[in-house]
Amino acid sequence: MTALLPATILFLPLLAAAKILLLPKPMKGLAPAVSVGSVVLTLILSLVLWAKTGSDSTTVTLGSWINLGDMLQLNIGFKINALATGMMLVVTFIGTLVHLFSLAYMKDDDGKARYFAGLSLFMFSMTGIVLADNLAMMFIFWELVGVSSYLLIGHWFEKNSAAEAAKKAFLTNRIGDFGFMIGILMLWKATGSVTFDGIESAVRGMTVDPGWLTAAILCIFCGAVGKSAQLPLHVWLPDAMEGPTPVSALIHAATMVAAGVYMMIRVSFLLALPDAATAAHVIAWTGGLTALFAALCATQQNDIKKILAYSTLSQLGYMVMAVGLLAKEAAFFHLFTHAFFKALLFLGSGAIIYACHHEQDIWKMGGLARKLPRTTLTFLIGTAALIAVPFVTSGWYSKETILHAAHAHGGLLFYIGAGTAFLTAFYMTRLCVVAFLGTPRAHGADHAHEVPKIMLLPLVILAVPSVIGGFSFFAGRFLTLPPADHDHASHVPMIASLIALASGVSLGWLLYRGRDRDPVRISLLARKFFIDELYASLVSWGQDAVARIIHYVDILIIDGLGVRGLSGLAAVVGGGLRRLQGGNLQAYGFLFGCGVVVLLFIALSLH
Amino acid sequence: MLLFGVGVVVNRNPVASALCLVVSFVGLASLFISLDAHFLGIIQILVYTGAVMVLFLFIIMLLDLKEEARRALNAWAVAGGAVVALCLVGTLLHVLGTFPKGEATLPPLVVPEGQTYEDTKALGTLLFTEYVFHVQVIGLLLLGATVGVVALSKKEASK
Amino acid sequence: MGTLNGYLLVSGLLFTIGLTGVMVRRNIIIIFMCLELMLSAANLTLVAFSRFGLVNGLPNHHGQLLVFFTITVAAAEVAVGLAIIVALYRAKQTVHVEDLKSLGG
Amino acid sequence: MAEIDNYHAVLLQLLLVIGLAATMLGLSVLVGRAGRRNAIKDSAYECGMLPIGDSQPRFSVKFYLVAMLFVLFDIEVVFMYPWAVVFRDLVAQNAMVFWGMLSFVGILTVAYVYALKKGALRWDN
Amino acid sequence: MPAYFLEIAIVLLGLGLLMVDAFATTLDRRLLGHLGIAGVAAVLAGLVFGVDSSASEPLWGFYATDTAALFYKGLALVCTLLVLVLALEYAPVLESYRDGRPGRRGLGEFLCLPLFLCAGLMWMASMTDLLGLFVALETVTITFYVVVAYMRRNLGSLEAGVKYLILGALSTGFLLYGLAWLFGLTGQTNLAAIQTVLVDWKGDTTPLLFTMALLMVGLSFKVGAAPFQFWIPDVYQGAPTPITAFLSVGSKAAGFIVLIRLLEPLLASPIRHAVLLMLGVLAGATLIVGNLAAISQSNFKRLLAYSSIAHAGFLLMALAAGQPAGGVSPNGVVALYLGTYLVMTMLAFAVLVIVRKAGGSDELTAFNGLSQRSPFLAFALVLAMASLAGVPLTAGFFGKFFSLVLIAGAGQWALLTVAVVAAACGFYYYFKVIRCMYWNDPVSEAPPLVFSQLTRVAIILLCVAVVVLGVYPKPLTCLLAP
Repeated sequence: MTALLPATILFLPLLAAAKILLLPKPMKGLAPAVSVGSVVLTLILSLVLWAKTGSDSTTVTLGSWINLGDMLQLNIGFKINALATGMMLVVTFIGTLVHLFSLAYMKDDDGKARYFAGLSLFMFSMTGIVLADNLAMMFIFWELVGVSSYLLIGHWFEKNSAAEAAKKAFLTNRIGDFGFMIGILMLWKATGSVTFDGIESAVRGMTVDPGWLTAAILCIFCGAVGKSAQLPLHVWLPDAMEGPTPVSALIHAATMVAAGVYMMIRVSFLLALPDAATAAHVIAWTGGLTALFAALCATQQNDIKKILAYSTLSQLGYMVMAVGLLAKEAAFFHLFTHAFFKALLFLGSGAIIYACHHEQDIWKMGGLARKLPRTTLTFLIGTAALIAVPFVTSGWYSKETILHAAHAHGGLLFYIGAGTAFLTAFYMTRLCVVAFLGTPRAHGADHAHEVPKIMLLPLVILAVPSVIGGFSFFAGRFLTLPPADHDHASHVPMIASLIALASGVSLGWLLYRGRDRDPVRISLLARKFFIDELYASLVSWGQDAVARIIHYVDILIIDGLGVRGLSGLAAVVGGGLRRLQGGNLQAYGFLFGCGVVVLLFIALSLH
Repeated sequence: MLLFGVGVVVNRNPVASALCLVVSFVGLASLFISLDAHFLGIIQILVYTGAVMVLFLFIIMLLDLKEEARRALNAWAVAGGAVVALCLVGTLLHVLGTFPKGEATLPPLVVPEGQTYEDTKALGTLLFTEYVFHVQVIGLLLLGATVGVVALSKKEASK
Repeated sequence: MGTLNGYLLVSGLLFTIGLTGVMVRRNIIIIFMCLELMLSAANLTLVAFSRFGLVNGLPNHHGQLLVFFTITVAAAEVAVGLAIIVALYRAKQTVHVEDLKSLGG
Repeated sequence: MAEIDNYHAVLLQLLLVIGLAATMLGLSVLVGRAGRRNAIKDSAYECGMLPIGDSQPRFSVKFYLVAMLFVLFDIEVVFMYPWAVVFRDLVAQNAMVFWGMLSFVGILTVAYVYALKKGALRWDN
Repeated sequence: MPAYFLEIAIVLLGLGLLMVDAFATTLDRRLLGHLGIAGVAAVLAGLVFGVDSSASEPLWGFYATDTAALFYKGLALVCTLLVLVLALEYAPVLESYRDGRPGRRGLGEFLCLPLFLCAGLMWMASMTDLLGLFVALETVTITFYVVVAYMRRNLGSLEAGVKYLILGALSTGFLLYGLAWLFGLTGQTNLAAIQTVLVDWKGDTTPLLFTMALLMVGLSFKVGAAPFQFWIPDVYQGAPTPITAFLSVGSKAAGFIVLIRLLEPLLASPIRHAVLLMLGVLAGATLIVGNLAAISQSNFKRLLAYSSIAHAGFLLMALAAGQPAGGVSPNGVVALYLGTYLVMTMLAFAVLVIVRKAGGSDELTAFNGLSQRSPFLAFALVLAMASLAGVPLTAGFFGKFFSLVLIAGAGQWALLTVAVVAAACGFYYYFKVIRCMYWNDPVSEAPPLVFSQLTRVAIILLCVAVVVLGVYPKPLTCLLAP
């Protein structure tokens, strides 16, 4: 296979973005068409790529990229295997639907061209992450998705909260990316390569110092923590919901946030090394704790998008946990199904918000089942998949595989997973009961009407894989399913999740049926464990501390030296450079002369 | 000549400084001529004394610059300048001391039989064969300077 | 005085005198004159070297041409420089370096 | 015969000029010693009006503008001396002498035309 | 097409525009700028596609057409192109500091002079004899005196002009004195011939060292290296902003090509180690001065001036390494560095011109809340600042990275330490600008930022270049090979 096909897939969206940006003002109306056209084409090409690849794993190169002599020779290359093609399909499929949905959702927006350019840029960078055959290239696209996500979150930058959220997302991600970069450099140092294949063959062939390896893996994992919003860098994702809802669906639910998981799966051969057991443990626990923590937070949110955002965090936690448990197939399986139903839920919520005249508070909705029957139906399908209704939904199958892995691994993680499943069932029931049942509690919900067909279409389309996505006849075509180990499989996970589901749903139903106000108030959860506040005070404390240190240094140097009678010296140290540059030409001339003398003396002393 | 050079620096009256510089340049020209660079000597006088220094004097007189006489010299600057100057002279002497070729006395010119040494001709030949390109660059330099002088000085008609 | 070092010494001293003037004087026009003195001193060095380094018994004309170019360049520099100085004088009524304080810090 | 002979007249004149200038300067210092200025002498006599502001009128631009342009075009002429000396001998073997000077003068003509059009050489106004 | 046609074309273009300016009294001067831009772009295309560098001129021993020469010619052309774009954008400010009828305030000359500067810079890139180097260098310097002082009703501009004039002439004096000694010691004016003489230099090296120091003084001034950097902040601040941009990129690049060409024979001589050590000292001093003094600046132009000093430090450091390391050569790194430096500095100056035009100030406070006034410009400036700071994935990263690689390869650990600390300081003061734009609120009733479509295209292209060169440095890394 040549590199032509993947290169086309990669650069098509970039071309679209460039084209949109370069469109003259009066033709900006064409922007959506260009963008949608490119994404549809990319989807078709991805299907072709998937069909051609099958179960092969190849690496193709487009050309030389960086050539630093002996230090580093790097190509623009694509590593194409079932994992990559499967991910490509997810990205382009959901991307296409989100583009379609956006056509209606952003119809009246002034910055439409900018929005679609951002979407195309995102598609380009995400494709890059998926196809890249080396960490350096992946890192670049990693940064680019960060930029496009920043641009899209801050799309309504006139709104202060949107601008702040964009900034927060950007900065938080930089922290993770910094770790990622260090990790790449450490791996490069250890193995002399940054391509996946190169690193793999290198670690197979030699032993890397265990401490170094663990540190490198954890640094790389930092990148995933930032991008997939794991504890403790999760704070940006809920705020990122300030962006347009289709963006939340595409970027902050289905694809980009999953990039962290995808990247960890790409390098999972490292985790499988015996020396990396500690790192794997840390990763699994990070995922598990995030899952539990986010689910807890979700139970007390009132903003429909925030609930879904925390649910996304929680599901990502599952995936990361699976990666840490060396169950990469399970992780990717869940990524695959989650993408569909979470996109469905987000687009559904978008439709609801649109219908309710941009109302996001679930307590101001109510009775929507009668007003928007079709939307409600699709949303319920998504909910069913998320809470893993047994046998008929995709979420059931994928979550089962993760719980199996956790159970097989033993220990506390399994219980954390099961508890999270219970919480998931509970908060989703709460959401549905409050929003869809009862009577409209606000003007917006009262005048809600069914959304236009172009918005409904993606919902209906997404509902299909949300249901069948987990069946092996479907999923098995696109990805490697976890080995079904029926003989030894314990029934414990299944029973546990059934109990969790039943108890969660019934508890939610009992608590919230017919309520107008939230009967439970746990401010710890509603305020998300005060982590935002903690960070805010940490940052300001840090600034204070730096200021104080500088202050003490000032005192130490200026006063300390002054006391010792060296104030003249201190003055020279402090203001010297500035004083020299006083603007006096004569002084400059004099200093020039001094410089000449110094230079001459140095030169002649080198004799 | 050196004395007049010093005169440029120490004279408080700009006109006197400029006149010292004129004399200094004339002395320089005579040194050129003593080194058999007749053409350069003449050019030195024509351009420097004839044009450049006239311009200087012209400007000095137009601007009526006698102000510095009323201002005290900066003692620090003088002292510092003197130190730097001494250091430079010391360095120079040291360098010249290590330069054995410098002890050579003026070697006689070897002019082929039946010809005279005409340096203008030799320079002209070189200038318009090997260095004709450089002449164009100088031309551009003069053009830039002309444009600059006009643009910086000419008051545009404000009608 | 007849030796190469003699000429070099004279030119070096002249150069230093010019430099000292630049450092010590505060009238921009005089500073500018001192700069011309420095350029001329460098010219003397060139002429001396070209006369003492004979090529086929004749002075090295390449060096003399550099002097020629330098003289022309210096004259152009004077014209432009005085234009700037006069423009400054017309705007600020001063040619003293310590009055130039609007930039710095 | 050394070429210096061509310049004898110039040198002689130069010496004369310098001598004359030096004599006059020296004489003026010697003779004028009695009339040295001081602050009291410089001030207005008795009830005369105290001078206000600069005694010199604001000078006009055109004087020094022309002077500067003169310097620049003077340099151009300097290039013509050696050219005139060697032109006849060289042009036969190397036409570059001709074209080089032509383009040099061409560039300078542009400068001249520019200055002319900008009115830098006009005395009225 | 031989390479010297390019300069001829540029000169003819400049002459033509000057004549148009002189004769067409009613023409809108902006048209001149557009013609100039088109012409320079055409010449640039000629350089990229049409130059036959193998067409050598046997008579011309002084005119090099090697890769380096062509690269620096291209740099000068790109720089001129952008300066003309900026000059058009800056025209209202310029005209407010000149007198005369509107439209007749010297804008025409201001658009022609960069072309002459460009020709001079291109010649500097090719000259390999002392006379040629000196003449081309002076053409550029004298023309720069004019354009720096161009706003003659602005005291800052005049003052900058005078300072540049005096200090520039001073450095010219030293350079010429050094050239005189170089000529005297070798009896040659052609650099290649000088090199052959110096390679078997037998006698005492003291005069050679003396010569080297004098040359270093003159050239340090041109490239803005400490301790001869004093003119830079003042002149940058006072000069018209497009000219500041030209100085900081074009003039510096030309200074470096001259430095490289003059150093080549000296590096082949017995005083090689002294030359390298001297470069190292200069680089260290420059890095320290540039970065430390920048920290307390509150004027954006002065900040960029110190940044330019700091970058000169990194460039000198690359040269001070003296030998290739890790497959990259010092001269190649300097070329690459200057190429990326052009892009990011021009980007910063482009934003500055627009902000200056709207707000009437170069202070950092004029950038307060730029993210709200114009997210586009704020984003562009973030890219520029990140790149100047040397953040990975921006154009500025590779230059710094390779300089450090070189100096580490040469084993000069002291200099390496200074450079790393300096780079860290750099992060701080570049970040200060970003903080102004994103965290501070704009001044109330801040005037709207208007700029032409041409400038917008230029800024977009520069942004793209910053990112693309940061990600895909191939177009420039081909220069690196030793």
